[in-house]
Order: sequence, then structure tokens, then C-alpha cells
Amino acid sequence: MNNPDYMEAKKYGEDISLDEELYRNLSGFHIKSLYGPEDIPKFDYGTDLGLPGEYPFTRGIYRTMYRGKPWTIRQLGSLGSPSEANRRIRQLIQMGSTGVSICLDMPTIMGRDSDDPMSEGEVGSCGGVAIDSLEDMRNLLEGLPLDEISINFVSNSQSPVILAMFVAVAGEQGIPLAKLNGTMQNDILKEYQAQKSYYFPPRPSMRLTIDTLRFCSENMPLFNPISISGYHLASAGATPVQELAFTLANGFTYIEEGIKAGLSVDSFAPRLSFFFKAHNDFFENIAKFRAARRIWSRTIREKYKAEDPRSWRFRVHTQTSGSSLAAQEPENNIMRVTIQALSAVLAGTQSLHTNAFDEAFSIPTPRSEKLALRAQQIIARESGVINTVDPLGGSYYIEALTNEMESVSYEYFREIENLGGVISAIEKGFYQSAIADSAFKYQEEIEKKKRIVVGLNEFVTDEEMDIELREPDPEFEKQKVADLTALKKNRDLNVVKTCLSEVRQVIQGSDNVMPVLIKAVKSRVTLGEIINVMRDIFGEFREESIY
Amino acid sequence: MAGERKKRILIAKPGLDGHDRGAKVVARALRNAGMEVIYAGLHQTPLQIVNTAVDEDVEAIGLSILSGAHKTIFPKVMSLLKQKGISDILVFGGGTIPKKDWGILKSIGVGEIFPPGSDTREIAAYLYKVL
Amino acid sequence: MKKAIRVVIARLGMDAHWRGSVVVARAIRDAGMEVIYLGNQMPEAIVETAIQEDVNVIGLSTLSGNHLELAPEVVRLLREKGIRDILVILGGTIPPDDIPKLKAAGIAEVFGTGSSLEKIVRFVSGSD
Amino acid sequence: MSKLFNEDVVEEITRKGDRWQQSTGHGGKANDREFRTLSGISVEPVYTPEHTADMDYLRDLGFPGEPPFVRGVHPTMYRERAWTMRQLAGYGPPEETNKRYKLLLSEGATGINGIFDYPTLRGYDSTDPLARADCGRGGVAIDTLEDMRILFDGIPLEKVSSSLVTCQPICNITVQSMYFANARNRGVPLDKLTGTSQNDFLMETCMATAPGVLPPKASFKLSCDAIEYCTKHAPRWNPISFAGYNYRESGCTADQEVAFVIANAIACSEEMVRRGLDVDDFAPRLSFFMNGQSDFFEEIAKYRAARRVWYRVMKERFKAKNPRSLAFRFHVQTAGVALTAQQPLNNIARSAYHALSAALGGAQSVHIDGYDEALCIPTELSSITALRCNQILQLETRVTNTVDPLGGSYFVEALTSKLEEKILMLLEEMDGLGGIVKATETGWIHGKIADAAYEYQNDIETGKMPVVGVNCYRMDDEVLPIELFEVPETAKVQEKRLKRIKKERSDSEVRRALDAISRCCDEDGNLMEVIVESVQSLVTEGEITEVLKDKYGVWNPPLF
Repeated sequence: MNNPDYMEAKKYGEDISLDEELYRNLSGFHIKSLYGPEDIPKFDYGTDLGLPGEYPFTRGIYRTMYRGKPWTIRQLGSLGSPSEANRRIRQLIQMGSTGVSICLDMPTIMGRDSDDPMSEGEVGSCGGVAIDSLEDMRNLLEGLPLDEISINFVSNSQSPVILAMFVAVAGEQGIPLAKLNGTMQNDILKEYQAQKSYYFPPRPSMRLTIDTLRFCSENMPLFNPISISGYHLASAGATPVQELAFTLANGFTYIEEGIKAGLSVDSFAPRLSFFFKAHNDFFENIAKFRAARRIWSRTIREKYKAEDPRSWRFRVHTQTSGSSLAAQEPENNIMRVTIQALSAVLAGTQSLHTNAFDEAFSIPTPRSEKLALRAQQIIARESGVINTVDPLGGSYYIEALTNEMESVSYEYFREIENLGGVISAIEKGFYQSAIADSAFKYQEEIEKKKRIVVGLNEFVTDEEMDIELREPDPEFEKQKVADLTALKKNRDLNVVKTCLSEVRQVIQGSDNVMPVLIKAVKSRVTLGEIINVMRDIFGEFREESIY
Repeated sequence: MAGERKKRILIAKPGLDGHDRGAKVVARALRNAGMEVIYAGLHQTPLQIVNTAVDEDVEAIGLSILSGAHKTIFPKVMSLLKQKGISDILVFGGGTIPKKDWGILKSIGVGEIFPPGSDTREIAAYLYKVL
Repeated sequence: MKKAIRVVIARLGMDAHWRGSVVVARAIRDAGMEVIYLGNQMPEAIVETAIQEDVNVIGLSTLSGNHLELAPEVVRLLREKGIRDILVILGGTIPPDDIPKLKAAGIAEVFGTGSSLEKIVRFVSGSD
Repeated sequence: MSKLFNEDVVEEITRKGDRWQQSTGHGGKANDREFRTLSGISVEPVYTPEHTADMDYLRDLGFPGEPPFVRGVHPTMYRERAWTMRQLAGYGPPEETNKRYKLLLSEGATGINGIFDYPTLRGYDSTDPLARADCGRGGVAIDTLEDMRILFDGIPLEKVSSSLVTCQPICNITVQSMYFANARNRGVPLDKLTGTSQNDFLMETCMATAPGVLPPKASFKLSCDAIEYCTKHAPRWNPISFAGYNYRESGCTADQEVAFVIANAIACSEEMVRRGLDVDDFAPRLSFFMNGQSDFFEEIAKYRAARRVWYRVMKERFKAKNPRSLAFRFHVQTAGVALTAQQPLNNIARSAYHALSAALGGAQSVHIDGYDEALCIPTELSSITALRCNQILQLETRVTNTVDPLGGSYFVEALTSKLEEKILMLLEEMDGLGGIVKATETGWIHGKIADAAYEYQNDIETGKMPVVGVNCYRMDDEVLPIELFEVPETAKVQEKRLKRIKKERSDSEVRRALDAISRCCDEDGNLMEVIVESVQSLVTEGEITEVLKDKYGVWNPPLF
């Protein structure tokens, strides 16, 4: 079939390159004006797409997808103090949220107690919950049906301790470990690559991750011990195809490390889940998910020899792009979020978080959070897009884009392999420079108007909208520090000492760290105390600055 | 301008969070605009930042803060500079800093604040103008 | 045998949207009541028809925004003629703030966008 | 032959699909509801090449800008020119609306979409006793040529494309004539004017129906007069926009929407041919106004199917040769009826994806509803937000990068063919009834639409059709924080102006103008030819209407 080349695009003004850039997607792929059968020349339905719920899962990981069960609506439910967060979570559940994500405050993320000098001014920051001790976890989860509602802890470097606390509270509530639902983000690799909330060097961190993986695969079959996150890579500047390739490469690394540690691939692969960002580029975003499913299933099956079909499934949580929201004319963000959410749904996500429209400049209000939730409900209930699986399957554009996403990913895999794998690539600064390059290029494109953000660099209005922050409340910080001081006074110091020396011992050895951590948190040892012991032994990681 | 020493700027990311995208983009943009940029990286304490500024003999310090701790960190940096008797280093900021706080920061001597969405060319132009 | 409830349905003034009024008229008819469908009319004509046809209920519909002017007028004209046993109800695009004003003017009930037929029928048939 | 898959492949996929289907079941484990589109088409759990096996690429899809135009009416579509962003604007007296036009144009709107108040649409003057409560509501009030002058004051008529939402021929014949007369007075030749007038006889007889409207035949004649006039004098003006939007708002289904606009266009084309015009002279200027309803994929398939059907109709029935005659061009407005008064900001999310479906369906222009539409006339904030939605779609989502991005999707292609089949069936049925004018006279169309509207409402009430905030996820303690729009004083302004005009104009000129119209009716001439001249005498719209109703009589639509 002859394909007319319609690339005779109109030239605007003096900046001719502008026009070509317009026809690239966020990953920089050149987009043709028309896609037809000739753009998927070697297309083989059975091999490339197959049927939903079947290998290679391109069309979706479940047979009937949303016809059988809608995606999980998972909104963020954290706020300052653990008991406030608890109230917020209950509200979200009442409004129809079926899962909740919990963020931590900066000190907790950095493994510091609220009374640590480094924590000053940041307790309860960024809308996160401050978790020092088991007491806090107990308040956070009080009365929540942990075996029904799916809780996602946005927790990384400190995950072994948070997991230990979660396990301990579930035990207090009488819920068997085997019934515990939920997810621990626990993705340390992307911390070094993008999010930068690491403390130990990559290799010891990986060992802790594998400990949690092993513990969960042995005791908590319904729990997702790692949510391999591309979202943060994308937020730091990675393009969609980098997000795809780097995230999958991280996933393969966890698989390899797990296998190296003696776990059978089918014992933990089914519980690995992923976390993607829904970008502004509608179709590129959809292609990213489809490519991810195909690459994951093929690699896990063929390279890592997994036999359980559940290991082949790429399960993913999605969040709309916070960084695409504008502080100018914030109502416009409802629209952005809706389109991004729709693309995630057409892409077959398993759960979805929609951002609040006022998030770019203020603390989301209950009303704006409700609206964000409603956008999902409208897509689910009104738009009819859930009626059939992978509605875009077969579209020449989508299939060609999916193929290109896949092949560019393989180029990245090769590049990472040549650097000696993901951890070596981190140590060599590969991700830092790749992501910094993309971030800088994006900024340049915005400034040269090669990329448009309505209200920011086009159709700019004078509307003044001040940023409002979830500012840490100094009173809350004082209270939290006082509570912690009281807790530290009222516990058996000898028991604490014993626990900490047990932690030290197990860290120096090679046994799984989880049992001693569970014991320690039950004895009111704090998160900061445990992490400090680990810091002592593992040392701290400092990255070389590349920009 | 030939022969004139390049402007030396320290870019730092104080506080605990790791959102260094903005700081890095600005660092690169300033470098491309012909300045000497020292990027101090993540998780710097005010004392570390001020020491680096002195050691590296910079003319300006740019602090990127997204955690909401700006009202703690800027005053600390300013008072440390004062303690060391340094008055000729310009301090400017970026990140999520509400406009309502700008007045407070400027009153303690902070030069300019660049909110999200700022054009990096504006930042460079500002520095060339002020320094 | 009890006489069927008679209802006149009219669109107030010049409002062009008939979907709501026709759907409601059908639902009322399907519920066993008698419906006289008037189309667009001004208050005088609506009241006149209502009296001639000996109806129990006047159902008004408008989406154009003329409700504050015309709906109370229907009630006023009825009262002027000494009629108090004809119920006047109103449906359409009605800003919430206007509802108390309309009720104060004698409109028995206001059914805004999104009201269910079942609710309207129940109200009209008097079983509410 | 350009079959997409060879038979062996399809056979194998079908076999696998059957096995998959058996092991999967119906696909509604969690609930046993049926999976149907908004218009009631049954949807399969998965679509594969099996469902498009009969498709022939060149015959059924082709290339954009080429027959059968399914992939789009232009070769490069939005890469070359993005769809026009039209935002409806109109309220109060003309001086107020003039301000809103200027605001929207300065904010980046690329065309004007003027709406008129209820009295104007009905052909009444603002001072008519029937008009007193509706003057300035729902649109701008226009009584005489002077109002038209004020409405477009300071707006470059030769540059801005104007869409006059005149709805019904009774209004259009006068208002469009005023627009043209005003252009001439400003020295803009008619052949420089670009724009559209709505002018759809079904609007008068089936949609915006009131007792005592013009009978279908007369209304249809007025509509055809404007088409003929524009073909001869204003070749860049689209003299009719078949108002599928309003059919759909009134309740009909997606396939009915398309079938009714096309049947209407067939009737107009037959009449034009009868009047001696060449199909390729008028058909390129027939345009369509469609509704962006809430079933995302059905809407996309609807637009694609409409292009395929229109191509075949123009090719086969009218032997059109000009590609522009064969290409179905359309404007979309997002569905007002799908918006809710409850939790109004939710409507931004709704309109957002309604508009996206229009873009993916290849619309030529798109209007996005204000989120407060179910509560009041859009405020400034809601109109700007709606415009921004359009801009974000064009500039940020990058769905404009390639033409017909969904082309080839098994689901979209299968749904397109299914809709085509249903549309053709309806067209055949209407042919059997003697065409759309007859089908209107007998009330057949009214019945179809009312049935569908009733079913739609019942589906909402039984919960079969979920509407967030209405029959699910309701909030009991909802406060409506949005600021509502207040219509500015209109009746007094218009009354004052009209009084002055009536005092100042020449009674004998008015008499002569009205006589000319009356004579033209008697002689069955083209009324627009006469009215474009008549309005110069400052004769009012109401006065013209009176003559027309006197000559053609009135009709009560069989609505209920």
C-alpha cells in the first residue's frame, strides 16, 4: 500500500525547527502525519497482541478488565499527624475511594525521628505523616479494615521499619499476615536515580529490599512488597520512554537480586507491582503502558524462566502528572487531570490517583480532592470506555507507537547492560546525567515555546495565585517532639538496647532483618534509632553532582 | 568583558527532600549563560552551605526549597553569613515559596525569589544585573 | 371510581427546550393521570386553560431563566380568580438561590435539573 | 483488494477468540449488567481482527482528504490547522454581547458563535407581550438592523468567521439578512464573508417547537431560500448547519442524530437540484452541527460513520464530484444535557472528554460548554475555562500530532461500521415515508425522539445509566459555590431603542419593504433576496414574521 507522505508541514515564522519539534512526542519520537497498515509491517496479532489476560498481555493483564472489576481509585490520604491522617483516610473511603496512599513527612523519609536536629522545621512537612514509633502507626491505622482496604505506603529507604510496624499493628488488630492487603513502595533504585531520598549506598540498600521481599513472599502473599516507580523518574525529568525503560530495568534488577538471594522467581515476581505517571501526551502515554506489559511478560518468561502466568503480568498504579498542573487558572487543571486519567484507563491501569486541581499552588481542600475523585468516577461510570478491553488495540498509530516504545527501551537496556547493570549505572552517574539532560531540554523547550503549557507560556493571564503550602505546623512539631520525648522516657531502656544490638548483629550478618525489626518496634524502639544503627554500619551514600 | 572573572554562583538544595530537578536545571542554565556554577547537591545544612560559599568565593548563593522549610532555612543562612561578617554575597531563592512569605524573606536580606514556572533566562539576567 | 388527576403541562414564555416537559408529561400519563400538554404559553393562557380543563395541577417548565418573572405570575392570576386548589409546580434550570423565592410566591415545589421522574410523579399524584 | 488480514489469519484469531470467550464467559463477573453504548449498541468484551475481517482498507477507510473520508476531510487535519475554537456567546442587549465577543477573541477564540434570545429565535420583537420575560435570555436580542450593527461593532467581519446560531428558518431569514446587510453597509462584500448560519427547519418544527410555528413545508422553503441565496451571492458562507446537536439534546440516539441530519441534507439537496443548482455548487457549503455526548468511543465512531455515509450519499444519489461536496464537515458542541446541576465543577471533566472525542473524531470546530450550564448562562470564568479546555487539548495533549489516531482500532472500526449500518437503515426508513419533511408532518420524528428521550431518562432513574452526582456518588450537603450569571437589563434597553427607531424610520419605506416580502411569498420567489434589502428600512424582525405567518399559516407540532 502506498503511503502518501504528508510531511509538507506548514512553516511558522522564522523559527523553522519549531515546526518539526511540534511533531515529536515527549520522548522525542518523530510522529508521522498518518499511520496506516504499512506502519506495522511485521504485525502478527497473536504474537504482538494476543487476547486480554493472556501472554504477552499487551491488551491487558486480565481477561475482562474493567467489565469485571473497575480499577482501584486510590487517592492520597495523608496529613500531618497520624490521627488526622486516619480521619482523612476514613473520609476518602466514605467518598468511594477503594485504596489509599499514605505519604510520610520528610524526617520519616530521611530516617530521622521528629526530635532529630536535622528534622527541625520539617516535621509533618510536604503533607506527610510523621512516623517515629509503633504508637504513630497504631494511630494511623486505627479501625481501618486492613484486610479489605488496600493501603499503599509511599515509603522507600525506611521500608523495612515501616513494614515491621505495619505487621506489628496488624498483629495487634488480630488480622493474619496472610490476609494483609496493600503495597510498600520500597523501590530503592529509583531513589538513587531520581527521588534522592536514600541514605545507605545502593548495595546494602538492595540487601534490605531483598529481606523485605523474602519476608513478604513467605508470609504476606497478598501484599505488594515493591512498587517499582517510574513516576519519580518522570517527575525528575525522564521522558516517557526513559520512564518505561528505566523502570523495567529496575524491575529486572529486583528479579535478578531475588534470584541471586535464592528465591524462586515465581515466589515473588507475581507480587511486584509498578507505578507510572500519566503524561500530557495522550497517545504516547497509552503506548507506554502497552509496551511495558509486552516487554515485562516476554522478559520474565523467556529470560528469567518464570512459569507462573501471574509472574508475567505487569500490574501498575498510575498517578496523573502533578508537574503538568499550572498555578494559573487552576480550573484548567481539572481538564488536564481528566484527560490524563482517561489515557491511563485506556492504557489498562490497575489503580489510579487523580491530582487535585489546586495542587500546583495550595493544599488541596476536601472539595478539590473530591472533584479529583469524581473525575475518575465519571470516566468509570459515564464515558462507556470500560465496556471493552483495550479499545485502542489495532489502531495503527497506537500499535506503531507501542512498537517504537518497545524497541527504544531495548536500546536503553543494552546501554545499561554495557555499564554493568543498574547498580553500576547508578554508581557511574548514568541516570543522573540522562535525566538531567531530559529535564534541561524540557525547560528549554518551554522557554522557547516549543512546548506549550496553557497559562504558563501561552495565553498567559495576569491572574495572581499565591502558592499555599502544607506548611509544617510548628505547634505540631513541638507536640510531636514532646510526645516522642515522653515515649522515650517511658520505655524499658534495657530492652531498647538489647533490640538495637540485635539489629546491629543481624545487619552485620546475612540473616533476614525483618524478625528483629518487628521485635524492636514492638519494644518501642523508634524508626530513627534503628536507621541510625544501620547508617553506622552501612555508611552514607553521597552522589556525585552531575547537572 | 574579556578577561573579567566569571560570576561564581553556588546552587544548593537545603532541607531533606530530594527534588533537585529545579536546582539542577537552573545550575545548568546559569552555566550555559556563562557563569561558574558550584552545585552543592542535596541535603545541605545551612552551615555547610555557608562554608562552601566562603571556600568557593562565590558572589551569590541560590537556594532551592520545596519542602516548606524556607522560613527556617533562609534566616539561618542569613544569620550565619552575618556571623562570619560577610555582607557581599547575594542570596536568592527558588521553589515553592508562597508570595505572602516573600516580604519576610526580603526583609532579612534575601534578594529575589523565583517561583515555579520562572524562566531561567530571567534568573540569569537578574544575576548579571545585580552582581 | 375516583376521578383521575388532571395536569396541565406548559413551557413558560418562549423557552425552547421541550425534552424535559415532554418526558415529564409522559411519565405522568403513564402513571394513570390525564395530561393536557400546552407547549409554550404565557401565564394568562396557562391559567385560562387550567380553569377550562378543570385541572388539579399546573406543571411549568423553563430553562431560559424567566422563572422568577413568570412562575409567580401564574400563582397570582389563580389567586386573583379565587382559585386555591390548583397546585403549581415548576421544573427546569433553576438556580438554587431562587427556590425559596419561588416557594414564597406560592410555587408548591421546584424540580431542578436532575430531578427524578419518580419523585415528580409521586408529588403530582399527591402520595408524597 | 486491500483486505487488512488474510483469511487464514482471521480464521486463526477467530478460533482463538472463541476459545478465549468460552473460558472467559460473558465478562461481567462483578455485575451482570449488559454492556451497551449510550445508543444501545451491544459491546463485546474484546475486539480483534475478527471484527474487522470484512473491512477493506482502501474502500472503507482510505486516506485522509480522500474518499470515503473516514479518516478525516483534510489530508493533514490538525497538523496544518487546528480545529476552530468556538465559544457560544450571547446575552442581553447587543452592546453587552459585543463586549463578550471581544473578550473571547482577545483570549484566543478563533471564531464567533453568536446565540440569540428566545424572542429573536421565534421571530418576535423584544417589545412583543409574549417576549417580556425572555428578552435577553439565552442569547442576544436582535430586533432591527441597528441591533446587528451594534452587535458586530469593531469586529472585523472580513476576518472573523461568525456562526449565527439562528436555529430556525423563521429567525434566520431575517437575522442572516441583517448580518449580510450590515456587512454591505460596512463595505465588506458578501463574497468575503465567512461563517455559518444554523437555519434548520427541524429546529422549528421538531426541536424548539411552540404552538403556532410555521408549517414544515414553509419552514423548509425558508431554509432553502437562504441556501440558494448564499450559493449565488456569498459562496464562502455556510448557509445551513444541520442541527444534530439539538436533535440529540432533545433525546435522540447517536445513529438517529446522524440519520436525521443527513436525511435533512438530502431533502435540501433535492430541492436545490430542483431549483436548478448544480450539486457541486451548494453541497460544499452544507455543514453539520453535532453533539459531543458522553459515550467516548461511540461518539468517535459516530463522526467517522457520518463521513462514510455522507460520502456515499453524495456520490451515489447526487453524483457529486467536488471532493468538498463529498466530505462531511462538522462543528461539535459538548452535550449540555449530559451536564449536571449537582457538583457543577464535575462538568469540566465531562466536557473535557466530550471535546476530546470530537477531536479524535475529526471535528472542524468545537465548542465546549461552560461548567455552570445546567444552572445558568455561562459566567465569564466558566466561558474562559471552557476555552482553555479547548486550548489544552490542542496544545498540551498532542492528540493533534497525527491524523485519525484511532484508525485501525478493532473496536473503533467495528463500532463505526455498526453505526453506519444503523444510519443506513434509518435513511431507508425515511425514504419509505417520503422524506424528512413528510416524516415531520406526520410526527414520526417527534415520536422517535420523544421515545428515546423517555428511555434515556428512565435509564438514569433505574441506574442503568450512571450519572455521577445524580444517581450515584451524591452529596447531600452540597453547597453550590459558583457565582451565577445575571442577565443584564434587556427589555428596557431594547424597548427604548425600538421606540426611537420606529419614530425615526420612514413608515412608507417600511410599508414598501413589507409589501415586497408579501409579494415574494405570493410569487414563490426567494425570500432572502428580498429581505436582505427590506431590513435596510429598519423593519423589525417581528413585522417580517407577521407577514410570513400571515402568508404561510401556522402549525401545531404533534409533540405529545
